[in-house]
Amino acid sequence: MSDPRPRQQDGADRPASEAQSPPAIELRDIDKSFGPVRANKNVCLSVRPGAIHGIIGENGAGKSTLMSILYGFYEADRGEILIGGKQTRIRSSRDAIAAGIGMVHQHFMLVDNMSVVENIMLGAESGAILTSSVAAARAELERLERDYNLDVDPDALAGELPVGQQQRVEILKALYRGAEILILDEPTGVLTPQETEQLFRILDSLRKQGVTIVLITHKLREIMAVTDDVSVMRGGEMIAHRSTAETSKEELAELMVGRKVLLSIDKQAPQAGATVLAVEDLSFVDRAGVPRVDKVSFAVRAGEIVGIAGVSGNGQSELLELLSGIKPITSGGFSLMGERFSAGRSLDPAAMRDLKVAHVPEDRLRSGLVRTFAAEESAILGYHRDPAYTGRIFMDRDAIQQDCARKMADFDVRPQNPNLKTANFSGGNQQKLVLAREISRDPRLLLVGQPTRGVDIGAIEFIHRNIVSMRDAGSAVLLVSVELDEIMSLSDRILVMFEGRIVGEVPAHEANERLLGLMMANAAPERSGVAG
Amino acid sequence: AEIDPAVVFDMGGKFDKSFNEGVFNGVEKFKKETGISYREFEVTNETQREQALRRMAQRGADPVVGVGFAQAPAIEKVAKEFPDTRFAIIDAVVDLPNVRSVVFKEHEGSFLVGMIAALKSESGKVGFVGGMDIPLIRKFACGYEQGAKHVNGSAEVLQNMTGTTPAAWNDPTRGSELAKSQFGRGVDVVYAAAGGTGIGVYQTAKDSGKLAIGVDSNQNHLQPGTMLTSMLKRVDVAAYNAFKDANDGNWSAGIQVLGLAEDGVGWALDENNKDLISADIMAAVEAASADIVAGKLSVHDYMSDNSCTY
Amino acid sequence: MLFNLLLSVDATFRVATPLILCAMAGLFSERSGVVDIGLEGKMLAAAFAAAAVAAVTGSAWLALAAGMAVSVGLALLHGFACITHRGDQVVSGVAINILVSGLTVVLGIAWFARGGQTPSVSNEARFTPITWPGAEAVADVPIIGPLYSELLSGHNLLVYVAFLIVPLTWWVVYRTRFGLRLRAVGENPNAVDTAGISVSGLRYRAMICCGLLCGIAGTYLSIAQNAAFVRDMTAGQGYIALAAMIFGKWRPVPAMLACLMFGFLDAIAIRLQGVEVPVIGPIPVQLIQALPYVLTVVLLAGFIGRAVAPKASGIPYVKER
Amino acid sequence: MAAAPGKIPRWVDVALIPLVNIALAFLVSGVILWTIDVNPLTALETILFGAFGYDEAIGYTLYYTTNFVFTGLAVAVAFHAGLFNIGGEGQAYIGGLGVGLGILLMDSSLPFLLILPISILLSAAFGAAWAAIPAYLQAYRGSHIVITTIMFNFIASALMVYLMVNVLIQPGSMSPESREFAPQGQLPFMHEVFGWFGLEVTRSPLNLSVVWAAICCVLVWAFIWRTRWGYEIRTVGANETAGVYAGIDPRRVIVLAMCVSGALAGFVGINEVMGVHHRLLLNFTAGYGFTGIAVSLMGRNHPIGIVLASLLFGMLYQGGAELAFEEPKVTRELVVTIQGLVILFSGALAYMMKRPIERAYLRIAGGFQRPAEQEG
Ligand SMILES: Nc1ncnc2c1ncn2[C@@H]1O[C@H](COP(=O)(O)OP(=O)(O)OP(=O)(O)O)[C@@H](O)[C@H]1O
Ligand SMILES: Nc1ncnc2c1ncn2[C@@H]1O[C@H](COP(=O)(O)OP(=O)(O)OP(=O)(O)O)[C@@H](O)[C@H]1O
Ligand SMILES: [Mg+2]
Ligand SMILES: [Mg+2]
Repeated sequence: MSDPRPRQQDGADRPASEAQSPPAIELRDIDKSFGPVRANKNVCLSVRPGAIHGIIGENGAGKSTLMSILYGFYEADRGEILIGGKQTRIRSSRDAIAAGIGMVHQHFMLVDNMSVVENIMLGAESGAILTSSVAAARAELERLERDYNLDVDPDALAGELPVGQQQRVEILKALYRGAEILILDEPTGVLTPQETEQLFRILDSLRKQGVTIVLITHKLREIMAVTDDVSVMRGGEMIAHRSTAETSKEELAELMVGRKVLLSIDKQAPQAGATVLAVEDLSFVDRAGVPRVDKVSFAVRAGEIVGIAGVSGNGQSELLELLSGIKPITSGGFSLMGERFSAGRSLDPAAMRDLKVAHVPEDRLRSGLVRTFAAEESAILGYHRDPAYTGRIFMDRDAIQQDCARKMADFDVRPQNPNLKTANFSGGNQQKLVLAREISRDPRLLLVGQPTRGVDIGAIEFIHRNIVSMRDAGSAVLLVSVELDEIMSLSDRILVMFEGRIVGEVPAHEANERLLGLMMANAAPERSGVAG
Repeated sequence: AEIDPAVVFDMGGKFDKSFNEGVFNGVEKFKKETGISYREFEVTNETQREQALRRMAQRGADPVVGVGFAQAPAIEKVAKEFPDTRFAIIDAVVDLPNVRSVVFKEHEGSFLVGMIAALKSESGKVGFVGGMDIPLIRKFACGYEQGAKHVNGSAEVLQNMTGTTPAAWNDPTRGSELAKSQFGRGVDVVYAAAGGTGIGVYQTAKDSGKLAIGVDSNQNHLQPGTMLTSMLKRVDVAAYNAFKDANDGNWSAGIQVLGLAEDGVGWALDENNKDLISADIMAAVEAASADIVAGKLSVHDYMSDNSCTY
Repeated sequence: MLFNLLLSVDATFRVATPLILCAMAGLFSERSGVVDIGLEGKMLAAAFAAAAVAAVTGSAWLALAAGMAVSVGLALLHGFACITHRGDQVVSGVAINILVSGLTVVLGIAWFARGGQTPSVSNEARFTPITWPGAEAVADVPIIGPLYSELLSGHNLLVYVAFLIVPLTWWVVYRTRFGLRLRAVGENPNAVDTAGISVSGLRYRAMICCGLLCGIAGTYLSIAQNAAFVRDMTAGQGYIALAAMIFGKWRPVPAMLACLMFGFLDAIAIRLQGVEVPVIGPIPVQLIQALPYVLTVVLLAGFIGRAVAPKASGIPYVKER
Repeated sequence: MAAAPGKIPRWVDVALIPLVNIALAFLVSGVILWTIDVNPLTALETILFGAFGYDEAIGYTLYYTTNFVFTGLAVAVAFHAGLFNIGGEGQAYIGGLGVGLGILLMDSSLPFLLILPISILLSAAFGAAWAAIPAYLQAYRGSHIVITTIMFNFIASALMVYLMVNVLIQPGSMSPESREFAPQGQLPFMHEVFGWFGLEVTRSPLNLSVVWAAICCVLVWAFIWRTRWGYEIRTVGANETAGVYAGIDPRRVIVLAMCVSGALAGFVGINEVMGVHHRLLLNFTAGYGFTGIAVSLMGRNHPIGIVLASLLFGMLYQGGAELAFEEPKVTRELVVTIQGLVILFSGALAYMMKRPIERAYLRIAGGFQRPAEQEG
């Protein structure tokens, strides 16, 4: 790879998005099958140069596949790709990079144990020996950071960065290679509102410099906010193109799902009952000696949903892991329906489950499911010792299968096949499977982390409705999410976490995005104080 | 009628540069002399011994020679099944009417080379490298030690064993390291009874300008000038005789104990090492040899009481 | 006593040399995401090829070239099975070990008719110890003398090569473009692929590095440390090297230290044989022979933290599930 | 371009492709044989006939198969927990030691029907104990299981040599072997078992442990896929974090899986010590533990696959020995070479012929259909 050329010079003497200039990207009749699955069916797409083009569609609609084809990660079975009006063969990512395409993948393509600089120069080094490449990369990185306001510590290990920062690294990677077309596949799925806002500012400044952007997202609000055009995919086909200015959220939702979707939930006022969970001065110090959860105190009552807002990495994950018995308590403790847990008393997730604490983990694939298991096996994870499923020695296959089929029917998991491998379900359906497993056991306390990450709007609606009906049935719910929309629409009370501490509490009806955003950055005036 | 002889080699394989190869040389010699070819098999695991012996007998082979003490249980079993087939086992005793057992007095041969080693040594320290710490090898070591002490009461005998897996018989690298460590401690003559491992011992002796003693067959030619001598164990003769006696109608079952007196063991002198063996050494060794044959000098056999006290 | 220690250290260098070369070879392979338990086989094949060529041509350098070529050939075969055809990497390694163990003897018998051994090669066709200038002269100076003349001087070329290979490996892995990509492809091949680099190409190159180094190791065994090929002469050293590489957590210098530690324990064990302990009497030989292995386990359990393998190692790279 | 994804029947995948792979291995072996003037076809016939042609041959083949089933299952169980157990060799060795010690103590006083179950337990216990130490070190101290199991193989052989030479050897014997077990300490041979039912079968080392191996296949299958311990093992093996989330202690699972693995490897001792040699001796494991790695992986870590792979290896061992016996030019090393080629082609290169064969199949199957279409 030659040295990454600053792109502005190209962009500067080129008139931005003229009507007569050829499309930046044109896809014609792209077709792609994975075995029996036809992921893309004769897909056509045309993207104006210098525009932000949104692509939406349900989970599994074929968006990622289409973009991976454009980026040369997969090769299409059929079809043509035109870049800047010129027919281009893209057989590998190398071809795509040469054609000026950069991509930020849905699942980041970073090497966790390498530094940011190393990740950025990978594949675009300036010579066989790294010393000079590192210097060049640093200089260019500084320039990019300045120009686009994208600062990251170049020496940090990629794996140790918060996701928002990781994403910046991905964007920097693309820019470093001189991308004139930037594809972002669900970039906001893991970002906080502030990070999302920042990302959009960056995209905006990129657009001004003449970069063409393709943005895949499930969030219609974002489509409406930043895109110029939008295309809708369903079942592998491209079914509609709209100019963003001439469409609405409702229309897009309907195009996507093929039916009307309720975009907000209406729920009754809470009927809060007895205190189920009382957390007192709970702390957790990690191996490096950093306090991750710092003297946290709060309570959750039966029949209410308490939401915990915060920028990811501020101790929410650890809090959930403490309460579900995965991590050991360092000091302080909590009581659960009168039973007290503290540093001395060793906890384990199995015992917590026996106390009817259910836990929907933040990362379903990392801890909530086993990819290689049949769905029915994943559907009993954590409850596999339950006498309903297992005798003294052998597990009761029929019971497990019937149980899974019932859950799948109740939660509309598709395809409704208990024997299908877990990995072969889409993200949304995997999430429903986890939720079904945890909710269907009538927990007294439900711990939920990021219930709708990467899930399409149809499924979000469904998941939200289920969480609310849990509450209405009298369960205590503790919800952790970085989606402020989600927190605000589901919670009865909202706690904000910052650097391991709870820095404030807001009743749901008083909450708004600005206030929560400020509190999450610990910049809000002390309002209601720490909840006791 | 012509006989249809067979030989079953043991795990070392017929090219192990010592024991099995000795047998191989013996039966090859028989083949060359008589033109009678023989069947052969090299076993690769414990179970194949019995299989191979039985298969030979079934095919009408006669006599069947089994090489090595490990074949004793298998010969015992198969010889009972085929009472009309003649068997010979080398290095072990199987007491059956159709089995000839040939065992050697390795301690006597080792005694002589131990004498030579001690007589030749300037440092008074001689070395021994064994393949694995098993009774047979201890028998070699014990005889060697007695021989060395016989000529030099204050001689020191350093002993090393190569390893504990079958690889120990084929590990020249480790043999070389063992020899180097002994040389480092002042040894200047080393005797190896370790199969293919010996190759490394001899090479190292040569590289370090020291002397080495071979084992089983005459290995003097391997490193002329370095090989002081070889302890001969005439398994080739034993195998040759088994075939020849059967062919000539002189077959006898029972135990044959081959020592110095029977020329079953000895030491090698040829053009490769004649310059290393002085007349004095020669005389001393010949005298001791005659004494042993005459029963005036007795060499303790490790196997007699499982210890090397003499 | 001190002199004895010195000799042990000296032996350590000799014993550790093939282990170090093999451990570095394994490091290249596993860092690229290809598990290689075929180090043993490659080393054995190289040992045979080197000894055969040395015996026939009388040239140590041609022998080295032959050893490396054969070993690279096998490394490419491993790559063909595991990279191109996504075969199981462990099975492929086992297959190569078994194949070589048989084939070297078959060819040896066919070519030299010495039961699978090659003829002994003369010193001219070997890598023999090199005496450094002045080694004799300073030998009697206390401390520095023996250190210089025994430890530093008097090894064969390949020993020095092995110890130079370690910093070289370090430099390649951490300071070059190839090394950067190598580390990346073993952790996350998707990242490499999307960066426009061929995953297979990189892995094949890593296999070639692995083959070259195993080739040197095998050549060392048969015509530097010894003077002939004997069947199965590697005697498990490939596995020990693999263990050392894991012990060193897939990093060059710690892996080298692990090899040295193993060589040292081995050298000590050799010198401990037959030593009598007061009161207890002679220690059984077998206990001493097991000592290096027992101590390795103890050290591993006591001081070395959890070793984390390159994340992608062992998993064939497939884009489309 | 890519044709519409056609249906490839299962038999192509499970039968045709493996057969083609083995055929390729024999083709390459054939070239080698041909260069040393051995007719490859005769050689193939000798191998097949020698492995399956008559009752004694089958006996030997199944005897080897028994060992491979035990060591293959051992590797597989550990593998399901995400552990790579290279220590099958040492565990088998120590398992055999357990059997031998037990029988030497019991055979004068206890009847066979008591000795048998105790021996099985002893082999399992000793094998498990030898695996438990590396497992403990991996689980609680973070030592890498591959290193520790390699080391434990060496330690096992040192221990065995010590015991055989210094403790268990028969006084005055040249050979480091224990005394022969009394009849009630011997597992009946299958030819004896058939004899009880009046069936005349040629003798072979095949003994009742083959039945135990078959039982173990079923037990392992049930254990891994039908019990909650198996469920926990598979969970930890596939995704350790998910295991922790589910309240499974990965450390205990590691120890459990390795103990089961070691116990299975230890059963080699039942076959070899109690079944065949009827005495303790050195090196009865003969590399079966190492071969178990290839067996398990070629059998995709599933008992059915392991049985098939074990049969293949049993065939190679027995048929190969027959080939070496019948053809003076074929040395045992050549047989090893052929084994290596078979593992290479049917194990490592298993997928090489997949694409071409499937394409060929589609072309042939399509060729039958097309004329019909044209007529219609
Ligand atoms: N690597 C793959 N191997 C096999 N099939 C795949 C692969 N990737 C995608 N598919 C198939 O392609 C279809 C489209 O998947 P894709 O990931 O493109 O969906 P998506 O629109 O990106 O969904 P999401 O919104 O969940 O990201 C899926 O239904 C799936 O069957
Ligand atoms: N190997 C496979 N074979 C067939 N279909 C698959 C396979 N893997 C995934 N799918 C299908 O892929 C679709 C989407 O899968 P995918 O892996 O893209 O999840 P996902 O949509 O990316 O999840 P998320 O968007 O939350 O990240 C589903 O419809 C699923 O049935
Ligand atoms: Mg996607
Ligand atoms: Mg997706």
